[in-house]
Amino acid sequence: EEARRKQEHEAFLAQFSESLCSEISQEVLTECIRDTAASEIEHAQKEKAACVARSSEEVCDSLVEETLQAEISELARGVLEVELQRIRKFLK
Amino acid sequence: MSKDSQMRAAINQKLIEMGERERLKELLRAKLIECGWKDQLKAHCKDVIKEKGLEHVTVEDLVAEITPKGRALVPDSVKKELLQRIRAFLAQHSTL
Amino acid sequence: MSKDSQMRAAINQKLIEMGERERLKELLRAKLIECGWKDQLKAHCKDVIKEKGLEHVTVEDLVAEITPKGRALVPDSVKKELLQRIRAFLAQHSTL
Repeated sequence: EEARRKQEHEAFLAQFSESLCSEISQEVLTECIRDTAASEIEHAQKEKAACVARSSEEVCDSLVEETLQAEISELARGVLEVELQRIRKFLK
Repeated sequence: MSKDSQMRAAINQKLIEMGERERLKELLRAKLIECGWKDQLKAHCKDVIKEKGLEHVTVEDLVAEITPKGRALVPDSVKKELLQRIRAFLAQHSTL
Repeated sequence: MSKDSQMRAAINQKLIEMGERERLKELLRAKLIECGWKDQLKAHCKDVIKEKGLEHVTVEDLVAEITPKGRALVPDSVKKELLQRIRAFLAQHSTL
């Protein structure tokens, strides 16, 4: 009787250990998977926002540069033209 | 309540009271980092986000997508170690 | 193509498609007049011509000579306003 009870107890412990192990694993995995997914999405969002910010600044700089080059050329040409006309008029 | 479920409830209570349940979870978390599981999962997340496009993925989508791989990637040695520790605790704290 | 250059191309395309790039350039031109940039640069042109002598100055020389000052004279507030407008545009049309 004693031996049978002991055997039953061993079987119970083995089965209970297994179910406890899978219960704890399930809890930890669910939590870790969710945390990882959430933090990876957050990380990707931050990375994208930084990329948009950097790229916007670069686009802005190139737009300013493009406009300045056109304006400066036009201005230089205009001033030179006026000065030339002034000299021509003076010479006449 | 059967004898088995009484014993189960008693052990569960002891596990919680003695802080062992939390320690077991902590052990598993640490092992998952140590064995590279977390890094692999992170890399898988990145692949899924890249493939689907960030604007088309919610946390729930991502969880659903990575869970099967997440479960499959847990090394047997980690599961074994956890089981070993549970068995040791039960052997110490369960009486016939 | 890097992520940043892809993003730059996408932003530029969106700005062009919606006619916003031209509007931004127009805004910048107006601001340059409003803040006195054009008058200051014109005066600088005249100084350079005077200094070098009209017969020794080509358009290219003049452009090369006044460009650094032209860049430096753009007020930060104007660049800031432009960037702000790009950001607002992207926030409104965020399909990037």
